[in-house]
Amino acid sequence: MSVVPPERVWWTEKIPKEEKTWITIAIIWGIVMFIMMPLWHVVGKQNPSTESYTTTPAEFMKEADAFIAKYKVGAEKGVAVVEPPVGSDIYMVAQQWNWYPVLKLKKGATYRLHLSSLDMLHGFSLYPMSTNFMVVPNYDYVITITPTETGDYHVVCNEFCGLGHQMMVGKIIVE
Amino acid sequence: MSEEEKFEPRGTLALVFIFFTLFVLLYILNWIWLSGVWELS
Amino acid sequence: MDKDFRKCPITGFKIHLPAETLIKINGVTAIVALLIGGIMALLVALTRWETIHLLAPLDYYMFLTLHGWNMLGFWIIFFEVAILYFAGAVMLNNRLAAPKFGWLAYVLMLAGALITNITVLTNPAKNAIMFTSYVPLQAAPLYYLGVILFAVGALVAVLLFLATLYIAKKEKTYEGSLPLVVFGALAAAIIAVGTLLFGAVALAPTLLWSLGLTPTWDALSYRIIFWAFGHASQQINVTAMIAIWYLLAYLTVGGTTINEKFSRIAFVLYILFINIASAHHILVDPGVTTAWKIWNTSYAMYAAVLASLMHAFAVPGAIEVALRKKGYTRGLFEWLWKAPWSNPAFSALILSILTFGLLGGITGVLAGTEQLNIRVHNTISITGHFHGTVAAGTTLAFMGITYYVLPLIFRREVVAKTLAVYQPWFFGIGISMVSLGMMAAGLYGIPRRHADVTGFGGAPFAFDFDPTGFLFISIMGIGALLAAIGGALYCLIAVGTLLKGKKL
Amino acid sequence: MAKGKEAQEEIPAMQRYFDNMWLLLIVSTLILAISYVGWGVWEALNVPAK
Repeated sequence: MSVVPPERVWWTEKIPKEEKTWITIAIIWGIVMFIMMPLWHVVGKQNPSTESYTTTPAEFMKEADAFIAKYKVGAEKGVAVVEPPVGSDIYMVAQQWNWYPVLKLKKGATYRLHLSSLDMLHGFSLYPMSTNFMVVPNYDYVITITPTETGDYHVVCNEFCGLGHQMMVGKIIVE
Repeated sequence: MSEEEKFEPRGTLALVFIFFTLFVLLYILNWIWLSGVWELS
Repeated sequence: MDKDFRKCPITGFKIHLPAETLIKINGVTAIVALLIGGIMALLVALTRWETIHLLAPLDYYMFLTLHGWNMLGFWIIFFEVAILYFAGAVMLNNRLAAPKFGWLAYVLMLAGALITNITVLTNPAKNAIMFTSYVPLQAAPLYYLGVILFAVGALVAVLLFLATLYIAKKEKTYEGSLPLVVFGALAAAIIAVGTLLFGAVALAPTLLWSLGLTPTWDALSYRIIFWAFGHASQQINVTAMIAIWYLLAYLTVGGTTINEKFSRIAFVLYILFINIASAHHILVDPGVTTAWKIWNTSYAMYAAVLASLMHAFAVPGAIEVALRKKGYTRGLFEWLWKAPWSNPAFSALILSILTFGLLGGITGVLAGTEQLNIRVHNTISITGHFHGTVAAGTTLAFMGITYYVLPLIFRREVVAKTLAVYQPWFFGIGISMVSLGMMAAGLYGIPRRHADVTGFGGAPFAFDFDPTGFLFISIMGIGALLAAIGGALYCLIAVGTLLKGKKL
Repeated sequence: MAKGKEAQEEIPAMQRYFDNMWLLLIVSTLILAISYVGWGVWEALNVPAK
């Protein structure tokens, strides 16, 4: 019984066949799920990046501002629109409570996206197909991205970052 | 059916198999959904 | 018999009276926390339900912060402390090692809970920084003090439980191994020790920092250490819930595990591997390697998932075998149809198993897979996942056991028995809709912890989410109303029984 | 409940480990401290500069 001590020696009890069947299936399933993760790094095309560097808000802002000055093609609603060359390093800055600049990318081209925050933790959430990364101050997170569809994308902040959190929306345009 | 078999948890085994099937289906479905996002590495 | 003890006329347990008083006071405090957290839950849910959108952002963030603390912290942990004292003292016919420390723990926890609630309510603009309290967001020192007092109090209670087990063995109040339910409670307590230790490591420096004594510290390291507390504390809930499953299977139908070894191995797998799964929170962060992520989030190759799957067999199996022995042997499922569904503790148990496994368990493993996490991290799907595990699974199990605690410990006959039959169904179905609605809405990118997903507070790049997402959000809203009815019924029945129930 | 024959049987080593709550406590806390917290924080603190 579950509420009184078991028999003196319970380790040698035989496990019945239903339980053995179940435990075998469960172990195999666990191994399959475990293998899927490294396997996807080899065969899959959607893996979280582990390329990151230490930085500071001032340093990151300087790099991002240089990037914006170099490739700026216009402005939308007061935010710089930037069209970087294919294959280049691109920057998106998170700060209370906006994302900048607006990025203009080419479908099928690969970029190295640098993400960092100038103040709090923020969450990079790309809409509409929900792709999410954490944006951590003092870390430059480099994600190699290849947009696969054209259209207007939005970037929502999905980590609580203070009382204006809900106002934090950015934009990426893919042509 | 023998006297002993009557008391075996065969119903539970059936229930956990249904649960397991659902688990595997959702697992596969999630990988398919994942393939729809931008290429990332 | 010693004057400090009474013999329970129903179960035959020797009950230590100082332990009984502590069980009562912790249990009642838990239910008060559930009531407060529940009112906040309703306010939060009615805000996220976009058709109503009740609260302004500041109020929403304030109530969301406190909903988190009152439910995940205060309701669950006060109740678990009561369970630990019950398992360590009553179930072993033992005395509580040092009731004075039980009172110390209680006072610390209560003070912590009150301070946290008051600091957030009086100055939400400063202190509504969410359950996670991520640095560099900074609250006032009192906020961190409240949280730390609560965690230290809980740690004292856990150590008191371990001391109680120690004297039970020394004074030979039982022979051989611990009863399975007590072993489950021990597993929860062991998981709690590591959890609470790292809670202190994460939050004590934040207190110093908010006092201005130390500079800010690394946001990523805080996240890693915080989740050794934040997610591992939910593993305490899982383990305590499963111990309660075994207890309820016994109390409701006389079920007992088919194999002691099988169930105990599953508990030991939890003890060893479940806590490292906290890495689920760091899957899409910079700074950590793939190897660390895969090893830890797989709970060391899914050893802890294996444990859950084993319990998911052992508990229903125990119920089935017990009912088959009562003569319900026809076909595969006669035992299930003829089970004692009119007993609210039984329906709560079954609903707890179903919701925990189907809603919380599966989605937890999915969202916790390295690559799959990219799609759901910090979306409302995650909120849906833990409303399946802790809000549905753990809460239902605790509600179920309440229907036995009231007559056996408080010695009052449960009032409004007909209402009680429906109570778990209202709550169970309601919270399942909340969980499913959130999980589906999250797949459309709708974020968690967001005060305005339709207007974005007038932000320049405001846009519209896919309306299908909002359809699922409405399902969450309707579910929240049903769950609120179930939760209110539970509080009413419990309080009504304490005040008006016939003395036994 | 022990049967006569089992009463003399020696308790298997694994059962004794399972009954030793201090051993379980130490191993559990160590695994969390090393595999998750230690390894993770070490990696976070050793992120290279650009």
